[in-house]
Amino acid sequence: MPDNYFARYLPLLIHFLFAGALAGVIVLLSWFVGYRRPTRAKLSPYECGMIPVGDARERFSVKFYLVAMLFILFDIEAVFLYPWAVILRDLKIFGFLEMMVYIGIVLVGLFYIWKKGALDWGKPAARRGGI
Amino acid sequence: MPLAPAVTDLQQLKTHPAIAKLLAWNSSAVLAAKFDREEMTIYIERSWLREACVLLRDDTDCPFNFLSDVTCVDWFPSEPRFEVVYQLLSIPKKERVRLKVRLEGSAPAIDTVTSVWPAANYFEREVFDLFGIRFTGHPYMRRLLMPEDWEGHPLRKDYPVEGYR
Amino acid sequence: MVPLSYYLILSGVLFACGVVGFLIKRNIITIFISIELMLNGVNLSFVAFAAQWHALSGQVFVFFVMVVAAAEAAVGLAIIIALYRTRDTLNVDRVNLLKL
Amino acid sequence: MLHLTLFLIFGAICVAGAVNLLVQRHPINSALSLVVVMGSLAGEYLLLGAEFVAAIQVIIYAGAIMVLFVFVIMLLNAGEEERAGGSRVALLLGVPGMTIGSLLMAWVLLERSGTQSVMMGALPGPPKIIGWLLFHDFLLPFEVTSVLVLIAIMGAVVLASHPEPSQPRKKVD
Amino acid sequence: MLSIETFVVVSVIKIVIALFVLLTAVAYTVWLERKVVGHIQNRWGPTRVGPFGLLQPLADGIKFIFKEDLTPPHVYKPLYIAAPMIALICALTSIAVIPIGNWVTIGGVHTPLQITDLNIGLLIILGITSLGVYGVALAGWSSNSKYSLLGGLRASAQMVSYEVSLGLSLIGVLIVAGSFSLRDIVDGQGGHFWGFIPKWNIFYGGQFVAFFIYLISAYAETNRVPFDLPEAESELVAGYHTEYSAMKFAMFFMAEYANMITVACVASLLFLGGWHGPVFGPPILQAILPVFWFVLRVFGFLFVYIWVRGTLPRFRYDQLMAFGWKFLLPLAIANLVITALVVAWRA
Amino acid sequence: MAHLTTMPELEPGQDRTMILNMGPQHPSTHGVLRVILEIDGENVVRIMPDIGYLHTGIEKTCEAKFYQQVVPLTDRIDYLCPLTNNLCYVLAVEKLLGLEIPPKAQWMRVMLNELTRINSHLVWLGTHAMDIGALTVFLYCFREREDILRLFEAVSGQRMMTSYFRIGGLALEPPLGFFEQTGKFADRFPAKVDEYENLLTGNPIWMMRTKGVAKLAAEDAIALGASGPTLRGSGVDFDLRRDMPYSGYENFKFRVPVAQDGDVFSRYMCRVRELRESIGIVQQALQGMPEGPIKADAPRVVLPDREKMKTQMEALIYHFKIITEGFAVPEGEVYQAVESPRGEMGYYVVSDGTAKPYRVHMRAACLANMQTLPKMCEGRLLADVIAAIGSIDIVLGEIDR
Repeated sequence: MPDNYFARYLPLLIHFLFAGALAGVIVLLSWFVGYRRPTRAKLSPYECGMIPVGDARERFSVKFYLVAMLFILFDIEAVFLYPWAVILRDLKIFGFLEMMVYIGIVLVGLFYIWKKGALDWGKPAARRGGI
Repeated sequence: MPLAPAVTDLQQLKTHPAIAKLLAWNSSAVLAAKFDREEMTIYIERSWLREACVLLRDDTDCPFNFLSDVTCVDWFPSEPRFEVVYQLLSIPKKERVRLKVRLEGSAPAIDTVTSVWPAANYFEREVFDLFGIRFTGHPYMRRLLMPEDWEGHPLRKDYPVEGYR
Repeated sequence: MVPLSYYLILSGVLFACGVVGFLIKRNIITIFISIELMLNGVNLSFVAFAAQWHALSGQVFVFFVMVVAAAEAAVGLAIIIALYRTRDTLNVDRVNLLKL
Repeated sequence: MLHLTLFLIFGAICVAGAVNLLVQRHPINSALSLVVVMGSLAGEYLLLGAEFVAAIQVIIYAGAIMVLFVFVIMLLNAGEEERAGGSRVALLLGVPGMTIGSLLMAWVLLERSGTQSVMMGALPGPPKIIGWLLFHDFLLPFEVTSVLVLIAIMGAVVLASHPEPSQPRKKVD
Repeated sequence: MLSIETFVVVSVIKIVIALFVLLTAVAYTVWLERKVVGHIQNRWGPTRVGPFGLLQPLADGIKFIFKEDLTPPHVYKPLYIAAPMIALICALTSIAVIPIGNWVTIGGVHTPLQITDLNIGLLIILGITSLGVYGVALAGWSSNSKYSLLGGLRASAQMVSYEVSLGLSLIGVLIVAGSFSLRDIVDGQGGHFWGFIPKWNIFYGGQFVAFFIYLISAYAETNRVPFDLPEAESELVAGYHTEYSAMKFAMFFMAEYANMITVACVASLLFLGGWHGPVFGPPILQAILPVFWFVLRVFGFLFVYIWVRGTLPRFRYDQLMAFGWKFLLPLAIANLVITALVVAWRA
Repeated sequence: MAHLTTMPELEPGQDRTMILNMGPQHPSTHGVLRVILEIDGENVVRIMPDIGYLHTGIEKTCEAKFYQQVVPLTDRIDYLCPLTNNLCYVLAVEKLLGLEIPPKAQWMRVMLNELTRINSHLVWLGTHAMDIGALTVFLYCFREREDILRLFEAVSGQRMMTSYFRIGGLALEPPLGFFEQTGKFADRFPAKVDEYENLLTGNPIWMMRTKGVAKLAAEDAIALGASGPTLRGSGVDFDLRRDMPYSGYENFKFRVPVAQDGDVFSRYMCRVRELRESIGIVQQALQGMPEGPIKADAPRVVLPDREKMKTQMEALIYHFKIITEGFAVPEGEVYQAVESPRGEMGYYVVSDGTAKPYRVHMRAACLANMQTLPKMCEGRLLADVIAAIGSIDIVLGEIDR
């Protein structure tokens, strides 16, 4: 393997391009080979054989947002943990303690959300004035 | 097993708990009764139906707490044309009784019993759908089985075989 | 060999695009997206300078910028949701009343 | 040569994405353009040797923050934006101003510092060293970010919760 | 030391082989699933096309290509077409950093059995997987149908939720191994302790709990039973790909199975000792055996996947989310804290 | 029903709610049930079943047939328990006629009825488990169902639309070896029920999905007309076989499983335990099967044997008359209810003294049971609707008729 640092990433790039090309070829192939005989029923959105009532793009529960937001915050935590994990042996117990402070504070956030009920999907939200 | 003849004399049937109860409450509500093939049928005055049902349901000795069925028979062309039939069941006493209400052929309508037994909801809608009998006070009096825009009521005896065109 | 200035120009272009988006866009979500674009432009110059001066601190800053961006996105989008719930619009021109 | 080519390719994708972000009128297109920008920026970071930063750029920015944006767009059913109404002034003054400013900056940069170049992978940023910096030299800011994250969680939850049902809900236009 | 040209050529050859093998593996994982589930359920599974139905995947592929490729008018077309491509590209790309064996020398070229060995290999996989959410979310949104949208939202919320636990479960392994490079992590698992137990992370590093968390999160990440809610056909018909047909539909399937394989590979590398196993015999066998051990582990993992599918019912959505956030996440954090404490104490 | 595009009760709410159509073309509405849901995220705000997609007008058709010609029609009503329908109808007509049925026919009827109940419960268990995501149980259940269908085929020549019960008795003598075959099935079946229960009853995911889900209080169940396991799952101990016996059920010993919680799990447990009770009844019937004729002694009503018909003039005349002009039934009306796998199945037959029924009405247990859906599902999750629909075990053929 060449010494060059970036050369290690070159195959990744090539692989990505190959995968993209493959996906494109599949879509195009299906487009050219597959036949098309559309009918009205085929083209209507699936609604169990009924004419759809109302718009599909209605608003959804805000809980989905909260989940995505929680995800971001824990993802950041995880990303901080990665470099910490690989050098923990060098950081020794001090590194352990500093990360415990960090995790502790983030866990307070989790606990807060837990208590606020954002993790309870079972209860109807809109009527209670909760989340 | 030869069939026993039907008993239709109200005086003879007085001892039946449901009839006794109804007669004690309002003798004009019970028009007639029939005991045939071990089944009791009571003909109720149309305007007293709901009260009679409440009475039978809340009876302490033999509460007819379960509405098995509501249906209708069309005696076209005789009058009164329709008989709406209620099958009641007493779960604690394991007893059945049949209530019948006779209705005239033109614009038949009767009080709903959905407030007595919510179970009547679909049964009454079905009767409305297939016989065209209106249940006044029903929360959602619409066709149940036939399409919304269907013409006529198919289980009526004068309904043409191929439907109305 | 790419001169540092190339990176800085790219970074500047991205930042400028962000500013333009911030100014011309009316949808509040797109405005937020433009802000993220600006942050990305800044990040690029951080990394480029880090490479230039052989100081990895620049890369660490990118970390912190990302955390800030994430926190900003979380809170900002929550504000957008709250706003949308009361005003039923995402157009910033319509959100001109301080009070309902 | 490879370095410059890759820089130009990634840079072109970046700029194209950024411009597309401005041109598109549906927010989801803008958001996805930004994802493209971020992806190619990760490529640029790799060129600069910042491999760890490149990875977290993808994980956090493209994989988390933009997912949140897409979610919100999906949730709010945000449609196409209306044509700009009020801020013609910004458009007329701001855009040319920005362009001129950028050109000026580019010229200065090219003239004054064009001699210094960045080697490909000049300063690899392996995660270990980054981690060492993060947990030694920048320990305080690192710990402070946790507080920031905590406050963000609380703020977002409070903001996104439904108002109490007792409060009357009014509609504006 | 290879010249850059040879390096590129070797890489391209490896990529082509890898993609071919991956897609074949995808096809035969489907076959395996149908066979195994079939036998669990008292059926035969595919038997008609070829011996033991071995040509069934091929027949399915051809059928998918010739199916009617419908693009309904109510969809948002660019994203509708892009979504399956995103899903598939993300699923196919993450295989690039996965090593399947030691270095080999073929025709004078000394090269690892891996497309590329990166310092941050594990992070690359995580990054690419996190992009996979877009495929699902956009498929649901762009289809513009209620079932799709519900399925898409469910799927993406589920994927991001379990991604957290998945990411955190790996940290224990990282602490033990001290590197992001998958090759280094595997190398660290060679040998035995107490004389006979292999030094795999699942035994040695005390990462059994982490493996458990990883297993469950992986099922959720790949939308498999008992977490297959996004496409829970009993509620949402087909979830986010309700409006898809022909090859575009197949692409979601390929992506799902490719993801399963990736997840199985990562599990083998991180927890099950990668390609370590008894190696003996002539050089050619010594080169092949590690690959064989690795593939064996991967298939073992896939078999458990299928077995679970034949056995368990499906969670309800609230239970799934509560399980992820209230049980798995605290468990993952506890695991990493304990692992870190032990490692830091010893250091 | 069909073609309803708007539901006045179910207009999209102002706030975050969405109208979702589930069915008629949906994998888990058990046929062609359409459920209109108003959902808020994953929560069901309101639910409204919409039926009629399988309406075939059987009640009307019956009015144009001779009494004996109606029997095959009844198979088609609830196609998962055709023999129960047969039984209910023939019992009603026999009551109108005042016929006495010989004991062997009665015992055969009971035995086949219980096999039908097992058959129906197996289909229910399989599809219900599949709705909740356990695919394998479905195929296991169908394996045993296949055995039962073979028994039906042996006895009647038909797997599903058996029409085996006739007014006045049975159509045919059961074939040689039939009882041994049935006995073998009855012996091995309890172990199979254990197998299903192993996969489901103790499974934590299954319990999470079913316990406390879609609750129905006893008083609500009674008020809404629920019957069968839906009623007994809510703690009401009522079974027509025991409490108002018909067709000789009083000769059999069996327990009526009752569960108190009124949730999906209770209904599941009721039915699974019914499987075991039913196989017990089958075994009792096999052991005590009386000898004797299988048809009532009523030459005007019951078709004569083939042999008699070919050898005796009188029998041939009766045969000819029954086939061509049917038999007159005395005036009157009868409501006969039996305990079908789904609850109280009732046939209301009105006779005007001719050879054709004046009116036949079927009381569909599912129609009433389905009315409990809103009570069970409102305020709960989308996935619970599926569990609830599965747990009341609806057959659209019976609901729509």
